[in-house]
Amino acid sequence: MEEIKKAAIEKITTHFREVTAEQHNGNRVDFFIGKEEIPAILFYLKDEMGYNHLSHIACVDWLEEKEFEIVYIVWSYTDKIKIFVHTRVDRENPVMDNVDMIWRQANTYEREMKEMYGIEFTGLEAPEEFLLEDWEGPPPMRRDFDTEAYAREKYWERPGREDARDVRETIIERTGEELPDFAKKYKR
Amino acid sequence: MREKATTLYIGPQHPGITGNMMVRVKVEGDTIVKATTEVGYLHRAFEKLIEKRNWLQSFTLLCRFCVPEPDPVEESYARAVEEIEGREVPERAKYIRVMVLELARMASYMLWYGGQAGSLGLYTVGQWSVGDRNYILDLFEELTGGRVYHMYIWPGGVRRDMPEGFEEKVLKTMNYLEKRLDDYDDLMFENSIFQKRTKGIGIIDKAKAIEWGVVGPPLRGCGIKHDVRIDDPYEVYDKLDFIVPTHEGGDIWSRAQVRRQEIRQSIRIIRQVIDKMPGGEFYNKVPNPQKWTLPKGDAYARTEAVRGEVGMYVSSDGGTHPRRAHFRGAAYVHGITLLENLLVGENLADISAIMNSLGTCPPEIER
Amino acid sequence: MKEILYYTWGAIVSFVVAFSVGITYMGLNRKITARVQNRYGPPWYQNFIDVIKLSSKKTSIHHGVMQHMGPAFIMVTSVVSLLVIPILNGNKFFPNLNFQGDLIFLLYIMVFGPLGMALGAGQTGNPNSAIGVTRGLSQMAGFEIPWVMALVALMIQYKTTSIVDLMNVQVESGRWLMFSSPFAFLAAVMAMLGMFRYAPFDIVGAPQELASGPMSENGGKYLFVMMSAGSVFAFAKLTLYVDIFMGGADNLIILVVKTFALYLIPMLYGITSPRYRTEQSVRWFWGWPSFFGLLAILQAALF
Amino acid sequence: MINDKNSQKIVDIIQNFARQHSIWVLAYGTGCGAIEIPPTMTSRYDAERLGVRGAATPRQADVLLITGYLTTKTLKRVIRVYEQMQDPKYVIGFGSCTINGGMYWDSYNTIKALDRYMPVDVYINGCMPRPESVLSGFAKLQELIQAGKADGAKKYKENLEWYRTNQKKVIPNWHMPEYNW
Repeated sequence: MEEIKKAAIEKITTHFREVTAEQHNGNRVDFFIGKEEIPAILFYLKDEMGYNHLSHIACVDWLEEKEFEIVYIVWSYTDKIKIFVHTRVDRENPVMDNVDMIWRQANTYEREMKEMYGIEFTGLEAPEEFLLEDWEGPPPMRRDFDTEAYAREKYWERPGREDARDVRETIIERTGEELPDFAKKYKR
Repeated sequence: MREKATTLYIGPQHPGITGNMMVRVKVEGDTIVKATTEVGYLHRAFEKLIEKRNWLQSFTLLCRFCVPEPDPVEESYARAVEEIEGREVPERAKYIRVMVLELARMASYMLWYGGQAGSLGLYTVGQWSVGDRNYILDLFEELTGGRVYHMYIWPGGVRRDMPEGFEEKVLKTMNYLEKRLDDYDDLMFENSIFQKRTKGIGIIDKAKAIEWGVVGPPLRGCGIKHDVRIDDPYEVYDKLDFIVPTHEGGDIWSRAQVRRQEIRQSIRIIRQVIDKMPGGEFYNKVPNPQKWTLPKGDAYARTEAVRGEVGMYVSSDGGTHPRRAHFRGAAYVHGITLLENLLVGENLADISAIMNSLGTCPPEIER
Repeated sequence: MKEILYYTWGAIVSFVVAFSVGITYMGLNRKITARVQNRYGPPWYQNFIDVIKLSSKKTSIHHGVMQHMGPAFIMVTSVVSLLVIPILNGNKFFPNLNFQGDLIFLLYIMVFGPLGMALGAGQTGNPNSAIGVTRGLSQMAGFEIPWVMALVALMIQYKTTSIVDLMNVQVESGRWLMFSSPFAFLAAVMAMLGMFRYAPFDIVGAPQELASGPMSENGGKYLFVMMSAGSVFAFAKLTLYVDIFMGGADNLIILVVKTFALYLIPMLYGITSPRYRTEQSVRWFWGWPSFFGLLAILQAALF
Repeated sequence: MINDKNSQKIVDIIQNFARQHSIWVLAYGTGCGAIEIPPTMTSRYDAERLGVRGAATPRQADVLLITGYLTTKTLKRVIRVYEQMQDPKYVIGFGSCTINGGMYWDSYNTIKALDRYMPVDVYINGCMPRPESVLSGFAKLQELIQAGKADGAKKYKENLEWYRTNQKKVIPNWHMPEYNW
């Protein structure tokens, strides 16, 4: 396991210059790389090193650092190692390279990121809408979008749940029963 | 001469669809020439809401990700959190987790029996298996307090210890179900019409399967032996003795065969787990959840569910709330890019059967 | 004048009998299916309640004249074929409109309903209806062949085209036709599986594929008419089989017993079968059933 | 004679009895509650005893079972489906999230109270409601039908303006046929 991880790190660091590697416990290796190199490194991982299963693409919004972090997780069925490829995109002008020619299923992830974070993927061919329909607000998964305020403004809310009480207290108030001893322990 | 193409909307209100989604198909005669999936009818913004909940509160939302089998999602999230924090899980909890996961797998396969047989018009098997599924749900109810949503697996172990005499009840149910499974086989797999309807339909190309991101029973139905439980073993799966069944062909029939054998392997695993169940603690207690913070970092944990690999990417910024929890369901790939590919060239009558054989579960696509 | 009144009265009575027996059979079907599926099931009179409810529903969809005509065509088919088919031996209580050649007439009139339905379903504009109708007509092309072959075999063998004559043959010889021409019976029973449209031949209204096929746009009163027509037609078909192959019936109880025994065949086969695809279904009917039909014709011609 | 008040009463009794004991539920799993529908329909709970049965298309259905939260995208389809159904029709709100939003109280994509957008005859609470509660919900609906109090569709017709305003508030791009029956 350790040798495979070392070999993978060495291969990547010799092939790509602007990359930092990080070892983790277990079967996990992390690489941090600039966003321009993403298609190249993914192609390399898939075609040269046999990491042919795209496990996941995740996006994290680092609002304070004004950046999006995009994580590609690939898995090799032969090496049994998962490789995380991290990259950062500017939050103000998020443009990424489209990778759905490497893995077709990346198309779905990219559609979702485009809708939820507003990240533009160059040359992405997909319908405009994925999960939302006629959405008018800002991309909803951005951290500066306040879902609670939006929901309160858009949807009518049934009164009665403002104080967020324990349901037992409501029942007791209504029926006049005693709170059982074991329940008092958990009283809010 | 080409026939005129008609556009058909399968769903969202359609008895043949596996949940609330839509497949827009263009048909020429009875043959599909183009299929497009449209999802989003179930988007509840779970991942946004999890950012607003603390680490433990998220579990109420997690189990709603995929309704037929909620436990692998909890398991993935719990393991990701444990990996970030470096929290140890007691040995007994690991065994209980495996038991719960396998019970959930069985419950979900029983539902799949109903879906697969029902999609071909064989309602009797569905009625039997969904009725018998109640026995597994009874076990869950006794163990966790909930029939469908359990919120049982959480960081540091499981929420409660097993009740008195629970092992015997599990074994009794397993014995009963093992007998019933033969009945389903007689009616479903031995049936010549069922074979005619499933063999050679919805074939996944073996050479392309891994590249397309096929996982779980559909992948094993192509004859490729990959399972997260043996490739990337979690909990105590490396200490248990079980077979990962495969079947050549890549059609609905081979996927059904894989599932048929896997449910028997689940029974075998549960028996071993109960046999080997160690004593001791079941929960490594977490601090006050309102103040519980995790170190900065991220983790990705994968679990083998009935539909295939489900994973959870969790990112922490060192606070009391998750920075980001992103779920990867098997249907995310199966239900969109793979399904659109598979349906082309198939008969209109087979849409429902193909969807069921892939285990398309819209809530896990949309979350 | 008296005779006309007598015939009218007979027609009404046979319709009422056919309606109630047919609906009861459908209810029993649901009950038996439920018991096979480990359930308690609805009461046997559930379908009566369903029919009353459907008739009490308001209907305010309008897709055009043909949509109204579709269910009417089916009802006409059912009633006319019921009137042609003698219900009891010797026409004692149910005088019906029998004439020489009514077998040939029946062959045509039984196709009339699905064709009318096709026109009606076409006008609703629902693609599911259109596809369902196409499937229904293709399937009909399948099962009509063994069915016609079986009837032709009987016509050749006994040199008659009248149902009453065939019944009389059985009464006189004391031997049911299902024993004296077994291949014709086999072909006809296999064709009956298709006529009843239970699994594996329920491809017309397959819910998982086409919602409910030709009936997709028809709810409430349309469905009421269709359900009633369906049950009357079911009874008419069963009676026809009993008349031709099982020696008819001397009274209603024997008729009910015989028809129910026949009805069990498609029902039990349906409970344990998945559904064929259209082309598989047609191929099935052109296989063994047609072969038996051919044998029946050979038997009739040679012996 | 048929317009006589008493005979109308008898007809009403028969019709209400039939409507009460023959409930066709539209097969539309709008949310996660759909997972408890198969157990309700199969052995042990067997809702068919009560005359509850699935219907494939809205034209044939009597009851629209809203199984859980509704996203705005589904709400549009549900309204369309509801308006396609024929009178008399009933709506059952299933699960806590149809009553007050449940655990999705701060979600940007789900509505919080179903009865603002559609007339609801019976609510079943719980997340998720057990099959027993579903059956008791059907029993309650039967009671209401028998008493002639399940008049959601009538309410909808009378207050169409109000419902439309609410619906259009959450569905921005409204292009649907007029409701005229």
